[in-house]
Amino acid sequence: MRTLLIPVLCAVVIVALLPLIAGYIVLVERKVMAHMQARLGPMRVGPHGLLQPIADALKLMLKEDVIPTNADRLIFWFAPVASVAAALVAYSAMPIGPAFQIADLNVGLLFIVAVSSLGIYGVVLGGWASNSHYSLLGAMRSAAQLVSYEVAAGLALVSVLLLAGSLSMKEIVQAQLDQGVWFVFYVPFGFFIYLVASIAETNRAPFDLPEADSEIVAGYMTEYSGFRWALYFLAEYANVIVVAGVATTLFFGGWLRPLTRYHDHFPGTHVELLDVVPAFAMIALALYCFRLAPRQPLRVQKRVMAAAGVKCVLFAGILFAALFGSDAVREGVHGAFWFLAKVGAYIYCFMWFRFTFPRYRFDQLMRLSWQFLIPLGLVNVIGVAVAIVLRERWDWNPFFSLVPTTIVTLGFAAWLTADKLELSGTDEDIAAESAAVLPGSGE
Amino acid sequence: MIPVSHYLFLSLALFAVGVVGVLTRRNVIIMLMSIELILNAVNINLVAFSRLYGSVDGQVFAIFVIADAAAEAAVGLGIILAFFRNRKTIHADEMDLLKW
Amino acid sequence: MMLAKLLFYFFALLAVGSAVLMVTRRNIVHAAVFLVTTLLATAGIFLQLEAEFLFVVQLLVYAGGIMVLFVFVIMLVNLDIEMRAVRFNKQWTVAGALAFVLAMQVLTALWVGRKTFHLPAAPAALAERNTETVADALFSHFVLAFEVASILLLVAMIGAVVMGKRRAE
Amino acid sequence: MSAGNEAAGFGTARGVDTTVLGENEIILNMGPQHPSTHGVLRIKLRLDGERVVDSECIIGYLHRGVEKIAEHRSYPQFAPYVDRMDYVAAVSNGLGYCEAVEKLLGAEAPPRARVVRTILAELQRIASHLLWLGTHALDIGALTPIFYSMREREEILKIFEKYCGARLTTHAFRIGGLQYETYDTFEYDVKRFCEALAARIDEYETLLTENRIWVGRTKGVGVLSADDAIALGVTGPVLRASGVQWDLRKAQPYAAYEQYQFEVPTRENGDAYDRYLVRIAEMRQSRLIVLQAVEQIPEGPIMARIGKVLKPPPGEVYHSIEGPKGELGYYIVSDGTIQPYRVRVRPPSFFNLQAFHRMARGAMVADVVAIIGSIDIVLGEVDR
Repeated sequence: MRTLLIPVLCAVVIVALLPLIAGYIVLVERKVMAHMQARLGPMRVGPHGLLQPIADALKLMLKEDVIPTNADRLIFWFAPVASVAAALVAYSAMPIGPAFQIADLNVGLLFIVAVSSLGIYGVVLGGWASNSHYSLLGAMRSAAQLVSYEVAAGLALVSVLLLAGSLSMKEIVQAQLDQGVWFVFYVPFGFFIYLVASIAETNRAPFDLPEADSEIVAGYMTEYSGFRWALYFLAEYANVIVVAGVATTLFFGGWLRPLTRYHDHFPGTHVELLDVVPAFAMIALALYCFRLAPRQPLRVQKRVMAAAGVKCVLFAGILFAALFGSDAVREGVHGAFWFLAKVGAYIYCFMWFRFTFPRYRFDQLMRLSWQFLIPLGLVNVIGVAVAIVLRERWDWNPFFSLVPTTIVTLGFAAWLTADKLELSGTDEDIAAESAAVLPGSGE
Repeated sequence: MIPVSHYLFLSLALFAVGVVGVLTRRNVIIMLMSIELILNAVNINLVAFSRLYGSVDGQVFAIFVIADAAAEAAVGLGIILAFFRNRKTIHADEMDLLKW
Repeated sequence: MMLAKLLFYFFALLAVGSAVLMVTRRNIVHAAVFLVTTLLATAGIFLQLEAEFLFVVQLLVYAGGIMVLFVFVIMLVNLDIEMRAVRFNKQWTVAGALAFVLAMQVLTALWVGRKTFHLPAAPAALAERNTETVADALFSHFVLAFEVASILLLVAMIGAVVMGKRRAE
Repeated sequence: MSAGNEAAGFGTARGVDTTVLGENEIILNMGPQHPSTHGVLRIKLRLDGERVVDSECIIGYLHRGVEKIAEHRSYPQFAPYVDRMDYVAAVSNGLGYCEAVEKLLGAEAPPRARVVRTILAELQRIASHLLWLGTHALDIGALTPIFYSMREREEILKIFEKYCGARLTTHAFRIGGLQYETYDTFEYDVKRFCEALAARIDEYETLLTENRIWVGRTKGVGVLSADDAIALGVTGPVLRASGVQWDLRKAQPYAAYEQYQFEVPTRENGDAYDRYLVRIAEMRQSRLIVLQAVEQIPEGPIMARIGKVLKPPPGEVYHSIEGPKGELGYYIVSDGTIQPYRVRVRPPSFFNLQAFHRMARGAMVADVVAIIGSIDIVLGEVDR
């Protein structure tokens, strides 16, 4: 039973913290969006809106629970739960730092992909159970979209698997440590495909067709309100974190520090120069909070802001103290920091895309996946395979073999975009296209 | 340790339920789903025996079964869709075009 | 070991229970949900048998792929008809008898051979590197079957597209 | 009332047939409560999967009987009501009404008033197009342009506020000229705004014009041929995007437009993308007009001598101006009393909306949203 203790603890921590983290990601998203759009965003609840997620969560929990007439009550109840469950289970194989992982499955990556693909049931069944045309359209769109982009994402993952030679998340990170380079530099196209596909799989703009608010109101969530809606929302953000975590692990070295192989000790200690960066970043953040605190209009807000600063100091202290702990402690704490920092950067990109791009149309979305990403992914996988053979048989330097691969893939991508990806195809094209992928929408 | 026979009993139960489903339901989609259930029961057997004999051959077979199930589902559902378009029904006993 | 046993019986009960529910539900969507539950429970049993790769394939292909297709098609066909229709056809008794006979046969066979079924602990290598061993078998001994399976899938794909496509009006 | 189907020669007089549905067909009721029907438009869509088989616009949810109200108000009393039709372009509405009544009276506003009217009307056109740009982009899923365009629109509204005290329903003009003299820094404010605007329009174009997704979503969507556009009575940017060079500011100059150099931008394809480009080009042209006008505002009186009580001679008059959305016409019948006998408004949105049925045929649900956005309707004007 001792062996079960740590995984169970990890699971409890994740399940307990995730809603809070999701809430604060929403806050960050709103703030980032606001600043990109020349406005302020939430400012009222807490200093700079810092307590907004808590207020929102309370509001959502207290809202009336509406079930539409003629809805399928059982499935209407079950669907959001399925969504959240799928999203949460995916965390069980996610290594947040070398020490913090619930289970190191040797099929970890496939497990995450498989489980997060189950989240589609929540969407499809929810859309169907609502007994509303908007919901049904959203559900249909979602089903077709997720299935299509899973293929593209899978091909992107294969290119990394070839390089790492393992499906275990930990071993993939280890492979990047051993080979001394993050895989994003080896297979930039694999990363590109995964980036696009992961946006599509999490239903985020510009691929947010299943919940396109200006077209089908809110898609599969149209009839949901209150806590059930919050569950969908939680599932969406949990999924965003999952794909960000997968991308981080596969392409950005997981918990590894940038310049992992570069050692630069302080004289007389084993503390490395670069390892001090996280602590100082936290202290800088704390100073920023302290500077803002006196300017808050209310005393409560001043205190919350100061508390945020104190929290940052605390984190800085932990990060700093960990430097002098044992290797396991240091790697655990700093690994978690770097992992979360990379995940945050990835999510920031998601937000950035969301505020910048208009939304694809359904047939364009399908065409992008089937006619661009999937062929590109295939070429990429073949190229990486050839490069690996070159490396293993004739001892080529990986960069020598992978750079031509990337150039070939780039050429292929250029050819695809030039000839095939005319997004505004003729009507017949579009009709044939959608008839092939979506039986409900052809001529 | 759980004896293999328990896996076989489980497999048997699923298989029997699947057979009953195929034979008794009128809805073609549910019949198809029952067939999936039967294939699944077979998979449990294969994996249990694979474990019993310490070889992965059974698991490989199970993978083939799953591939076959995928093919079957795709074609079967295609037929059902085409049939539904023409006849507006998905009931097996109303599929009597050739019976006359 | 207690835990393993508990898990097995839990998954087995879940699988059989939801299979029965699947066959008896009037609403096809409910039936599909119960089938998904059965498939997930089966996946759990695979995991419990230390067939990790198969466990993931079951999740990914069966639950995440095939059943999504089912649900998708169910939504395309009209459900209202089914809600009012008679659920079972007239072969209920025949089918029951047949299934019973079948079950009895298999039970007898099991009873006869009950002594031989003792599950040994899986060889360490098999459990450790399940994916690799499966892959080795798949791409060496079974490579022909593998290729045949891929052609089968290709044919099925083409067939499904042809079938699903509407005739040009 | 089905605006879409009763257009001369197109479609049929029936609405969407909801009784016999093909396989996989559904009836989707879009609106009147829908995020992107720009108010309370209701569209009944007959969908085959995601493809539109038939459509019907159902209007009237914002009907306030504006034309009927006119029959019980004196001429000056009715003027504020017209601001509430196209509420995002109130200045243009007021201009049309004032000029129509002036025509009926046989009076003419003094030159200074006409130049100021031109400036404000063109600013209003820019404001209206800015609002359109933001909402259209929002409909297509671009979240950000609306905040940028609102920022610029705010500048214009501030100029209006400083001029007449109101931002939206301005009631800026009076029959016979202007009520208010321009404020002290009027020229400076307008000039500063126009100088900043050029770079701002470039900014929107950077975000959208060559954006692959934007082009994909608007090019070839909602195509309306020139012949169809003319037959359906479509005017304004929608007409010009179809390749017809028709602009009342050139064709029948009013206010002070004949004094200024400007071009009438047109495009050939008549799709949503061309409408976007036409409106962007129009904003640039409007800016040029404003810059020219503000350079030399003539001195002089701002009101013509028309007397305190307006009693136009019996008769009728039709006067139309080029509003931001197209031809905005007023048909006024006078029976010689202080109240009009009948006022009929020709709102551009109403006629442009007729073309929806034509544009939406064979489109997808997402295109419907893009098409509605590209027509640029204001329901206050459609329903009156």
